[in-house]
This record gives sequence, C-alpha cells and structure tokens, in this order.
Amino acid sequence: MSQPFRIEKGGRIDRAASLSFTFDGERLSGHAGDTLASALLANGIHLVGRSFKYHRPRGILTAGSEEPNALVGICRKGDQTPNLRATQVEVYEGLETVSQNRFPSRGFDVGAVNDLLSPLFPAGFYYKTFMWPKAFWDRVYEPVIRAAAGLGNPPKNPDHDTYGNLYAHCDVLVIGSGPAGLAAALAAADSGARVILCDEQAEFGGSLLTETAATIDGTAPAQWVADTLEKLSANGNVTLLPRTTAFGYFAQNFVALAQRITDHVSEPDPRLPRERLWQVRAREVVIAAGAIERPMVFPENDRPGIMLAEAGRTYLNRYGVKVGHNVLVATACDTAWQAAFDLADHGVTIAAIADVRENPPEALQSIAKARGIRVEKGCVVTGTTGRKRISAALLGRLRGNGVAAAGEVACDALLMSGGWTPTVSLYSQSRGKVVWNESLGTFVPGQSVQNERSAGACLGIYGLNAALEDGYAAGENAAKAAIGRSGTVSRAQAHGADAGEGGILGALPHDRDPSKVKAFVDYQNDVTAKDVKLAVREGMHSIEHIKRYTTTGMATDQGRLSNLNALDIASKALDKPVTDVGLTTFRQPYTPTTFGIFANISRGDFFDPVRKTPSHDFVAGQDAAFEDVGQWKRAWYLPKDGEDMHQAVARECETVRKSAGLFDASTLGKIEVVGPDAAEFLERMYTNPWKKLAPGRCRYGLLLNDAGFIIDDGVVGRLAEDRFHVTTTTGGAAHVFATMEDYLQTEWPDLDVWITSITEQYAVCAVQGPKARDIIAPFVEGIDLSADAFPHMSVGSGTFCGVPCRLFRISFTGELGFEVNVPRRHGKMVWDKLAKAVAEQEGVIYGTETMHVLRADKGYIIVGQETDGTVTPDDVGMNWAIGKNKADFVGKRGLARPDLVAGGRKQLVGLLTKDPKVVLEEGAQVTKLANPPAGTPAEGHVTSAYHSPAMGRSIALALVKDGRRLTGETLNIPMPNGAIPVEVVEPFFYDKEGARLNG
Amino acid sequence: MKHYSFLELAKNAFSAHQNWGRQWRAPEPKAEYDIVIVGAGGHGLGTAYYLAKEHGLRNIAVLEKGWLGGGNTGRNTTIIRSNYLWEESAALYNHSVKLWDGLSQDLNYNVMYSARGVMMLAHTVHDIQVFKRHVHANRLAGVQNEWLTPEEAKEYCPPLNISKNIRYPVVGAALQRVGGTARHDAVAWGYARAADDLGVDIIQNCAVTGIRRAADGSVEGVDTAKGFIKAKKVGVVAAGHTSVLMEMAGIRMPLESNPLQALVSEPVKPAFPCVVMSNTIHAYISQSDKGELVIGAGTDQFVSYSQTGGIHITNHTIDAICELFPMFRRMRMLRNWGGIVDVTPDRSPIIAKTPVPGLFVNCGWGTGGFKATPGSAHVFAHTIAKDEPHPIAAPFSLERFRTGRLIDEAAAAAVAH
Amino acid sequence: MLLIQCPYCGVERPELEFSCRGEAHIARPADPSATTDEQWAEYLYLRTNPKGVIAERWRHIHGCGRFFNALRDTVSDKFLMVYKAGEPKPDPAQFSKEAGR
Amino acid sequence: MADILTSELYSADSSQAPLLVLPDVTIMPAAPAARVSLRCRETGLALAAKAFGTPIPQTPLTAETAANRAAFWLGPDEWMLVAPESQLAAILSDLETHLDAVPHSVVDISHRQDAVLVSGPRAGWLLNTGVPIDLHESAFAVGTVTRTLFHKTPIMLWRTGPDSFVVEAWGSFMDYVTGLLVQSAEELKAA
Repeated sequence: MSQPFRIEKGGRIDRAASLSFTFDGERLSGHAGDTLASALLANGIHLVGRSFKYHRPRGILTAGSEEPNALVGICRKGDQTPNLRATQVEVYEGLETVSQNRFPSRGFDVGAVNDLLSPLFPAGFYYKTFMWPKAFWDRVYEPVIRAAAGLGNPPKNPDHDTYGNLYAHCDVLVIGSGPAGLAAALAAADSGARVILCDEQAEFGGSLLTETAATIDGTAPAQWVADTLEKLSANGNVTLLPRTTAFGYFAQNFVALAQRITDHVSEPDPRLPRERLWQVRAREVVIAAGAIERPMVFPENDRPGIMLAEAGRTYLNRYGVKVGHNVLVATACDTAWQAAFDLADHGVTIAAIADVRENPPEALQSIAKARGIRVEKGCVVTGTTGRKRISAALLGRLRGNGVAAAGEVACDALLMSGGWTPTVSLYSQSRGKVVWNESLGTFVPGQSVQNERSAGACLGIYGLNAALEDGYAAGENAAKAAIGRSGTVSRAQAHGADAGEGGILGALPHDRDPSKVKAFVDYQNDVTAKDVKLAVREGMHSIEHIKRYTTTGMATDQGRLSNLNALDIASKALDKPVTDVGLTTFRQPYTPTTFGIFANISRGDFFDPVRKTPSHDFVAGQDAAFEDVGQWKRAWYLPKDGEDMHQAVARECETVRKSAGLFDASTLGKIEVVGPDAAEFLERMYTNPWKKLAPGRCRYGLLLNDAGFIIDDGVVGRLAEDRFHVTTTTGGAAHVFATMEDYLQTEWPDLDVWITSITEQYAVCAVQGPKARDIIAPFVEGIDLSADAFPHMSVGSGTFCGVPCRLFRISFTGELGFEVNVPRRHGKMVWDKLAKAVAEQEGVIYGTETMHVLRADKGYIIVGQETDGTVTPDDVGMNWAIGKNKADFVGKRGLARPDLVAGGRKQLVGLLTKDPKVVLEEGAQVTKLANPPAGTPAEGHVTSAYHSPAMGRSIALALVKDGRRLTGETLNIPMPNGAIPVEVVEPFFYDKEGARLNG
Repeated sequence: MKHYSFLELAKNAFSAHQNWGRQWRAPEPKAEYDIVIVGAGGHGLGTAYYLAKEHGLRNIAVLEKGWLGGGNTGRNTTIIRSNYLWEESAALYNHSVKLWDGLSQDLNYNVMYSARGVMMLAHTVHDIQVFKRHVHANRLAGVQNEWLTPEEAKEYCPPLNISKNIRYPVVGAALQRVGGTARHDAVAWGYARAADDLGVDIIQNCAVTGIRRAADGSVEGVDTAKGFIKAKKVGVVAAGHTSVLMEMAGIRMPLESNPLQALVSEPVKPAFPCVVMSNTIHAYISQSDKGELVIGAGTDQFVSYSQTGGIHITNHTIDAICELFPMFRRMRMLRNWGGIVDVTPDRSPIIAKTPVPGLFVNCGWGTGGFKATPGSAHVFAHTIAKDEPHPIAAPFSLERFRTGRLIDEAAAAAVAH
Repeated sequence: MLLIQCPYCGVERPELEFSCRGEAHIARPADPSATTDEQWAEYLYLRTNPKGVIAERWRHIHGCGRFFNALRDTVSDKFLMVYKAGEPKPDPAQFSKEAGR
Repeated sequence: MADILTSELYSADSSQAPLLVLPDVTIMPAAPAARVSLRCRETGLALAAKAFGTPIPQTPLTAETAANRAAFWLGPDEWMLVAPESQLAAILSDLETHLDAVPHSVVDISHRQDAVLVSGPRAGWLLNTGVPIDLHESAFAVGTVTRTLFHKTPIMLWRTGPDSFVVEAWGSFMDYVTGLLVQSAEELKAA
C-alpha cells in the first residue's frame, strides 16, 4: 500500500486519512483530498486506458475537467458509471474503478491491432468502403464498427439515486473560483449584491491551490483563499457552490449549473440527491473560467507519462505527487519552466528543458542553471519511445525550416506546454463572438452580448496580480450594473506568478517519415495532424467540415484541448489565416452532464401529475383497470371474479341497459360562461344556436376550428339568462378553454362575458339506465324529477345528499340518464352513496370502455376517435348541429372551402360484419375489393368497433368515402388473414327513436 | 471521380493517403445557369444530383450561404421511416426509403444507412387506435409496419422499460423494420461529391440576397454575395430560411421556423439496437455507430432563427428517456445543439411550383426532413425539370392550403373522451 | 428559457408561465363570408416568419391569463418591447434598427 | 415581520395530519374555504368591494385583507375572493345583488382548488425546487400573490410572512405538488 511517488510532505491532501480503493481490481491507497488521477500517479500508475479508435495505451494528460484520456468506469452498487474523468473523481474509501475500451485488459488489448492497421483507417475511411457486398453492412461491417467504437460500458440497471432541482436568482453569478473569480465574488458581495459563486472543483481556489511561487498580501495563495472564503461564507447574501459546473449559458442570463452532491462520499446518505440542477437567472454574470494549457503536437505525443506541464505542477504542489523520477520538460512558453523548478526542488531529476524558442527569458535560464538543469533551446520533441509508458524522447534542433536530430533523452515522464488557451466556452455559449488576439496567439472573448463579463485568464489576462485586479473590477462593475452600487473592498496585491511569455500552435516540425508517425491533435478520438491535412486535401475547407470529417474536437472535452491546434494545422494546409478558417461553435454542456440532472424530479409518479377523480380509491379497491386520458386516470373496466376485459364490459353494458350504471364523469372539462353576452359568445364559438335555449335546458354543442374541422364537443346547459355550464371532452378541456380565451380576449374584447374553468369545482357522477331516476330520487331535493318537469336535456339546481348540486338530465348511453354535479370535495361521499344505491338496484359501476360501447350503440361520436382533425360536421352527419341562420361562427367560413364541400369526402357510416361474431379492429381499412393489390387507396377506415351486448352482435362505425350513398352495399375489411365482408348501414344501431332516453 | 472501395483505400495506404483527390470542387459561379438550387443541404444537393443524373441537365449550381450540409442536414437525429398515416405521405416517404436502400452504392459513398428498425411506442388506448390505424393503412399501401405487444417490443429493444408501474406504461408499439438511421454528414457529402462529378457547381459561402423577376413575372436569377447569377429556374430548398428567401420573390409562405434541439450522450459500447420514438411522451432515441446515444428533443414554442433552445425542452426530453430507459439516467449529455425547422400548418412538406414561373420550392419538412432526403430530392428534381409536379409530389402543393385538402399528420394525435 | 415582461402584471417571469400564440395583428376578418378562399387561407395560414423583428402574441397563461403582444428579435431571441392587446403595432423597422439589423 | 394571516381564512385543517414537519419547514393542509372568482370591469370594483367587505385590489399581484376576508388580484379583470366556508352563500348573493347593474361574472370555485400552508426558514428554498420565480423578499415581498407553476403544475402562491406561504392548486394536482415538496424536503433530514 505504499505510494512510491508521493512526496514526503506538502500538498493539500489529508495525510492522516489513508483511503483504500481499487483500479481494475488492484487494491491501492490514497488520501482524502486525492483525485483518482493523483492517487494513481502516487502509486506510479500512468497507463489508465485505451484510445477510441486505435486503442493506444494512454495516461493522464491533465489535472482538470478537460482530461481526454483518463476516463474510467466507477462501480457502485453493482453497476457502472462510464467515462468519468480520473482527474475529477475524488477518492473515497472503497472506491472501485475500472479502465475502459480495452479487452481483455488495459495492459493487453486485442483492439490495439487497430493501431497496426491504422494506415487503412485514415479520417473518414468508412465513407469510402464497406459498401460491398451490400448485405454485409447491416450484418457484418456495422456491428463490428459499433463494437469497436464507444468508450466505457453503459450502466445496466435502473439508477436508484435521486436528483434535485432548484430555481435560483442572483444579482451576480461568478463562475470559477480562481484568483479572478474569488476577487469578483468578494467585490460583488461587498456591494450587497446577491452572489452565487460556483466552481467545478471540490475546492475553491483554482490555480491558487497549485501556486507556491507567489504571495498575496504577503501570505501564501492558499491561505488567501481560505481567508477569502471565510469572508464570503460569513456574508448571508453569498451562496458558495463547490463541485458545481456551470454547463449551459442560455438566453437572458439563464445559466444552468450541475452540482455534484454525493459522488465523492463513500457511504452517501440515501436522503441526499446525487446531483442537483441549479437553474439560475442572474442579473449579471462574471465568467472566470481560467485558461487551460495546450498540448504540443509532436510525433507519439500520446504515451502514458506525457502530461501537460501545469498538470505535473498541480500534482506536485496540490496533491504531493511526483509524476516521475526523471522528467523531460518540453515547452514553448515560460510557465512550464516553473513546473521544472518546482519538481527539481522536490528532488526530481529534470532530464532537460527543451524550449521551442531560441531565446527563452534569461531569468528563467539562470534559475535553471542555478539548479543544474540542462536547457535545450530551439528544440522540439520529434518522437517518443516506451510501450506503456514513455521511456525516452527524441529531440530535434530547429534549423531554418527543417529539424536536425539532437539525440535521445531518457525520461519516465514528459511535461509539455504549448502555451495557454483561454476557456471561452461559456462566453461562446452566451452567443458572444470570440476575437483573435495576435499577441497572445489565441481567441479571446469579444463584445458581451448578454449581461456578462469575462475576467482573468479566460479573457487572456494572465499573471496573478493582473487576474486579481481584473476580478475585482469585474465584480464591482457587475454589482454596479446589477444593483446600481458597488462596494469598497480592499484589493489584495499579489507578488510573483507573473504572466509568462510564449506559446505555439499546431503541429511541430520533425525529421521523421511523416507517413509512419502519428502526432495527435485530438487524443480521445485519435485524430492526428495527418488526418486534418487529409481532410483539407479532400476538399473539406470549412472548419466544421474538418471537424466532422476527422472528428477532431468532438471528443468529450468538446475540443477544448484540440481546437486551436487543429485550426492552425488546417489554416496552414489551406494557406489561410486562422481567422479566416474560423472556430467551431462551443455548445452546452460545458462538460458532460448527467441525464439524471436534466430529468431531476420528473420521475415515476412525478414524471407527470397523476390526476385522480373522487371515485379513484373506491374503484381501485374493486380492482378496476385504469386508462390514461391526458393526465387523468380513468376507470377503464371493472372485472369481477376473474373476468377478462371482454366479459367485464359485456356485463357492465348489459346491466346498464337492464337496470342502471354509475360512471365517474368528473374528468370532463367544465367551463362556466357568465355575463350578459354569454349566449352571444357561445353563438360565435359553437356551430349551434344558443340564443333561444331556455334556462334549465341543455343542448349538444359542436366546436370547430376556423379551418372548419371538428375539435371538440359537449353538452351545454343554460343555468340562467347570463350563465351557461359548458362541458368539453376530457382531453380537450385545456385546449378549448385556451381557444375560448383567445377569441374572447383578442377578437371580441367588447363582449361582456367571462369564462371560468370549473372542471375541478364539480365531481360528476353519471347514473344511467332505466332505474336511474329511482336511484337518484331519494337524494335529490329542490328539483322535480318527473319526466314532464325535467325532460331529457334538462338542467337544474338543488341539493343532492344535502350538498349543492347541478343536476343534468342527459345521456351518452341512450338510456334514461342523469349527471350529478356536486362540489368536488363532496364527490367521494356522493359517489359512495350512489354506489350503494346502484348496487341495491342490481346496477353496476362501469368504466370508459362500456361508456364507449353504449354510445356506439347509439352512433354518438367521440371526438378524437370518429374525428381526427380532418373531419367536418357533415362528414359525421351532424349538419343538424349547425345553426342555419347564423351569419358566422368559428369554422363557418372554413367549411365553405373547396375541398370541404367537394364530393368524395369520407362520411360516417355503420358497418355490420356478415358474421355477427366477428369484431372488426379499430383502425382497419375499408376497401371495395376483398383482395386489393398493394397500393390500393382505402375507401376509409373503421373508427370504432365493439361487441354490442344490446345488439347481440358486433357493431362498427367507419368513415367511408361517399359512405352515405353506399348504405346497403357490401365492402371489405382486408386483414392479414383475409378480408372481412361488411354491410354498410346507418351509423346508429340501438333505440333509434330514442324512447329509452326520453323515459 | 476516383472510385471509392476497400481496394482503393488499401492502395492509398501505401502512398500515405497523399493521393486522394478533392471530393468536390470549389468553383467560382458562372454568370448563368439553367437551374440554380438555393441551399446545399441533403435535399438541395440531392435535387442537383438527380437533375443531372436522371434528367441529363448539366448547367446547374447549388448556392449555399455557409458550408454544405451545415443546416438541418448536419443537425438532426437521422431517423428514417415511412410508416406515415396518409397515403400521400406514405408514398413520399416510402419512395425515399426505397432510395435509401442502395444509396451508398448509387453515390459510391457509404452513407451508413442502417435499417435497424424504428419502433414507435404506444402509451394509451388512444395511441393503440391511432397506431393500429397506421399499421392497417400502411399494409394496404404496401408500406412495412407491424404491431408489437409490449413484450415483443422489449424483445426487439431490451433496454425498454415495460413495467406497468411507470407513469405512462408502454402498451404496445408499431415497428417498421426497414426504418433506421444514416450518417447525416455523409449524405450531404455523398450527394455533393456525386453531383460535382456530374458537373454541378457547388458554391459555398454564397448567400442569396435577392430573387430577381423579369418583366413577365418569371424568375430571372438571384443576387448573391458573389454577384448576380442568371438562372432559367430557381429551386429554393432552404429549410428554416425558406420564408426569408421566398419573401425576396414576394411570396408569403404558410411556414413558421422554430428551434429544434437534439443532443448526444458520451459514447458507450453498444447498448441500444434500434430507434425508439414516443410521440406521446416526446422522446426519440437511437445509438450512433460511434456509440453516442442520439436523442431528439422537442421544438420551442416561438419563431426563432437562433439555433438554440431552452433547457426546459431538454429537461422534458430527457425525463421521458429516463422513464423509458431508467439505466440511462447515469449517462451524460455530451453535446446539445439546435436547428431551425420550418413547420407547415398540416405538418406535411411543400414540394411545389410557385405562383412565380420558374421558381420552385421544397420546404416545410418540420422535424422530419432527413428521412425524406433522397425521395424529396428525386421528386423535386422531376418537378423542376418537367415544370410539372412529380405524381408523388403533386399532393404537396401550396394550393392545398386554399382548398383545405390538407395532409394532416398531426391531426390524428387529437385526444379526447 | 426566455424571460418575459408581462405588461399586465408588470413583472418579468420565466417563459414557462407563458404560451406563445404566433404572429400578432392577424385579425379575423370581420365578415368571413365575404372573403375569398385565398383571403381565408391567408388569414389561417400565411405568416411573415421574419428573420429579425417579429410582432407576436403571448399569453401569460400561468399568470394573469392575459394575451399581450411583443416585439422580439428572432435572431437573438431578445424581447424589444411588450404591449397590451389592442394597442397599435409599433413599427418593427424602428426596432430592427435598435436590434442592429 | 409577523405573518399577515391573522384571521381564520387559511388555518391548518385539524381533521388532516400535517404533510411534513421538520425543524426548518412544515407543510399543513389548509381547511376548506369559500372561494369566488370575480370578473368585472372597473365599473364593478367599488360595488364588489362594498359587497365583499374589502377593497378589490388594483395593484397587480397584491391582496387586500380584512377580518375573514381576502381579495387577490390575479389579473386585470380577475380576482379571487376568499372567506370562511360557511359564508359562501351569503357572499355569492351579496355580490350578485350589488353587481346587478354592471356586467360581471361571479363563480363559485370553492372546491376547485385546495390549499396547503408551507412555512419555516426553508419554506422559500423548498418551494423553489419547483417554483421558477424569485422568492427572495426583495423580489417577492410579504403580501404578494401570484399564479405561477410548481414544476409541471399551475399553482397560486401567496406570501403571508417572511417564511410562510399559502400554496393553492386545483384539487387533482395537489397530490403532485405536496408529494414533490415532501420528497424534495427529504434531503433536509440528512445531516
């Protein structure tokens, strides 16, 4: 359990807390405060995985969220989460991790044969081959490609963790807690602004946690971080969010944050969510996302042990880990020299500092000299050796346009730096356009498009003191813009860690055979400099084409490490300046973000509200089957004694027609239309005439859209001159209400009428059947139920079981029927009493399926079943519902359009199968021929089909071309095992005279 | 044109791939063309290809304001299917599916058409009615589509959660086995390369700024970033930007352009064998050959050319995916992007002549244009070349909005009772 | 998610509370029966769909419930102004200039 | 600032168990109340005020309260009037009588929605797990009333004190609202 590469002291890990974890089954130790990467390195492990395409051995390249190589699977509770960055995974006791994309092991991977075959696999090779034999694509080529691709193994089991959500608002959101971010947060908080400070890392401080060669106000940077955090946490207006990544910057300063809550904990409290989505609306945003170091593109730049220089320094200073014993530093800029010095000061041999520049700063050279470090100037790395870890590097001396070999240097690690790239991802997401900064040789944020400012290194402002200064100013200005005032925070001064010089883009020159070497631009996707050049050669001249053709920049770091190098290589191949080639767009998320965080609390019953009616528990207790209608749960049928659906529905139907049935109709939409112009309003909305409808009477209403097609229907009762009770379909309730509001507010604002949804004000119990009156009569007071006083299509107010009631005498079954509307909270009481009364009369509780059969007996349409948005009133034989003398109603003009009055429209008819036992399938097509050839246009389709107990046979409704003219004729329903002959009949079957419902 | 094959690839490996030629030229525009196609997406490039290949026309330019394939072609979730309800739609999309099968060979460019099956989930009794209607209508029309029980659906797609205890349980599915996916970029590139080979000039970075009309009202040419280009016929195939272009010719369109988002996960090993769609709870998912889960989200509610959408749209998409595939809750979103979809009132496309002689339009594909690429291009080429709608294209006229003869694929979704 | 000022409530609220109801100022013809098929189709279906400033209808459906109109830049999605239903349409051209197009 | 709820208007329903009791937040079902939707133009406001016993608020998102009375501004021509359940019939008839001469709509919605009382130092935090608007007192002062959303469901929210809120939802949505609130509060139980 020794950690041979851990230095004796130093770093921010808790040396007292030793933790045990596994990697590919090997038990290793680390400390609290370690990332998986730092702990592996402490154990001397560099080889952590295999690359995507060529399966090359790969190590840890970075110390941050941009890590492209060191992706691992984390095992927990018997399942695996793939593709987590070892550089972000915090070590806890018992952590189990595995490497990815290798078989059978990371040390020996048969997929590595791809590396040998790589001459066959240049960029875009698959577009050029695998076309013959044609059948092989689906069966051979594609499965092989799919199995070879992909990184880790997907999780296999349902995720039992929970995820939280929080909407938050603040005056100033500060993203990133390095020097600029902390200074901005301090300055903004001092003004009294509401501040949120977030950072993707476990600890606030960013580069300050690594910096040992500077002081701030005379103290160590890490101490300044601690002091600053103390001040911030004491301020009640400040929210501090570590382990929280700002991953998406949306319109109007809406920023999404992903907070990781339990992944770093060994035994998380199950009551805590694993992660939380913060949906933040910020008046002002300060982006202090820092800069990341750029890899150098030289041959074989991908071996384990090759790492970014600042990462090497971070592992040393922050985690107390040496990345090697004998380290070569290859650089094009100053900052990497400090890494060499820090390592040397901890006893690491620095094999050499190889700087691309002919004249690196004298000051650095003299420090190196003082430490006895060999310095090679005008020098590049031209190759590396070592199978699973670098063992040596080839150096080359720049000579004019060429390179001369300059010998081999043995090393067990290589730290490189091509310079720094400001992290402009979030700025870019905010829709800002980056601009090229010639002196920095990189893109930096340009003008702000939203209420946003970048600060510090992400703006290209390097050097500790400059970053602090910029952060303070950004925080102050943000506060001023957000709340109109700024504070007077005292500004700390930093000494040391000044901005360095230098940096380079693109592929470095070398003296090797270009066809034989690979210099990687995008590590994860195995994109080499050659690939980029090939793409350009093939005519891919847009940077987007190059990206898509080579897949450079499409790895899980979204090109943060690779974009600028690829761009430079492309620009040279195209012989155009980089600014003319352009940068690809950075998209959200900034780093990969768990699906669970987006779904957050929408899960299970909370995926969508479950709306239940007052009878729900009662019928659930009777083992009702439910169907989902919109968000409602409706009783579908209520089987008894092992009945199947068919038997249950048959029994329910028969019982309703014989005695009575009770049905919960509470879900129907209900709208109270009130005001002097109520009748006029309905006159304009519905096809029917309303003005002459007497109070106390009801009428069936048909609602069209202005195109002329049926969109809803329902019974409307007139309660008073100025008051109507309108019902709608269950699924159409919200839409009808919104449509009415739309016409009312925007077309007819002059009308004195208002609409109020009363869907949930009333519970509705429908009692239908010959005994319906007998059943309800004992409960009713204040309404004369006699057929003369209260005929079919009446409405009255009174009490029911002692509670206020609106009683409708209406029928959707063809039987004598009542619908009892009582205030919702009384619904359960009333239902229970009615259920008892119905049972006493040997009646039945029935569900929606029975309701459908009973109405089909009568030929009543269901909007959404007989209609599909393309059906007119005439199509379903309902011209009778159109007020003939009305100048206008919604849909009237639409109905007059040529196709709506043309012949050959599909019309509602009844169909009777020749064999009465055969029930047609809903949706089945109607044809003239029994065996129509493929491609024959249908004459129509079956909209509803049931076994009708009342008719003792099957019945069906259908929309058939010119159907009404075909009454009496035989048509066919072609089915896979032969056609079913049917006779066309009128679209109603039962009690055509309506004697029963008028009873 | 160099023939692409494995042999050619091996041969080039010996010369370090130094000898591959350009896949298409970068010509300067000529002063005049017989036909100018505006928009170098899959539909536009395909139109040019079929004009050249099937109608023997050679003097054709495709103008593109950005980079070819950079619009919705390169931004969609690549679902291919033809099990549409109405005969007109089924005919159009099935024409396309037939062309997909064999497109790689026709273009000598592997577009990776993968007929892995598209399964559409039913969650309610109403869904069952609607989907079965589709299945029956499709069978009559000669379009493959079949009904599956939840158990059969799970067998076809093992990750599917068919528990009856979820909020909207899966109650069945319609499966079109010939449906699937293709590699979107390759479609644009393959058509571009093949069209270029037949002499079509593909001119990128050449925005059209005006459509000129002659005294008799007919089209005369287009003003562009590279000057005026004369043309006998102009075909506008510009997806989300169609309204803007047609406005240049004085034509208002029955279109609204909405943001449509899509997203991919990080790549993982094969985990998802087919395409699954749920219109009821709004989720569309497949796995790319690279291993990413490819997920289609919904449209935002307003007109926008911003190519970005709100996070609430993403949230609603992913919550649906996680209900159906709860093991994916720990997967992570790698990239999210937006396109601009042009939506018609009946959710069916317009492939038509316009009131301006010589001006043709192909638009209104909404969220589902990719699948139609070869078929749309093929019938549009015919319509332009013959000055007469291809029989399959005829119902997709502008005229239908006047007469009311809509092809309403969305309408059947109306829920009631 | 957009942030929208409701002219009736006088506060900014997230887009979730609102429903966009398409292009504004498309009045239903006063006498539909007097329109031609073309005119009716235009009323029903033809839309400006501008790339730039659009006048559109919104409803604060999960707030005060009122319909109102807004000018918005469809390229940046920025709201340029909101105004109550029934108020005249501002000149989009003027706002186009302010939106920088 | 003390809670402005001094009346019996929204009291915890003694017949129902609390939904959540934690040191930092509690959720109690409220007892039934009379609720009336009032719609009218400006001409009716004084008459309605007289009938109901409180001014009808004309400032958006505010409430007027009196003993056993609250009138909420919900829209420019829409108010919800709340009173003890037993007074419903009297209120309806008073309103109809007083407003007889002017166009108006008075509709009983007492049973359409239910209310819960959410209070405690973490009440605002808990509500913001589903409410997308800013509940900081500087943005949502005590006394503010509004319709908004709780995650996927419409609600009405009235702040009655710095740490206390009334949440109303249509009856069939209340299980969703309270279920999510209780679930989201689960983490408050963790150390």
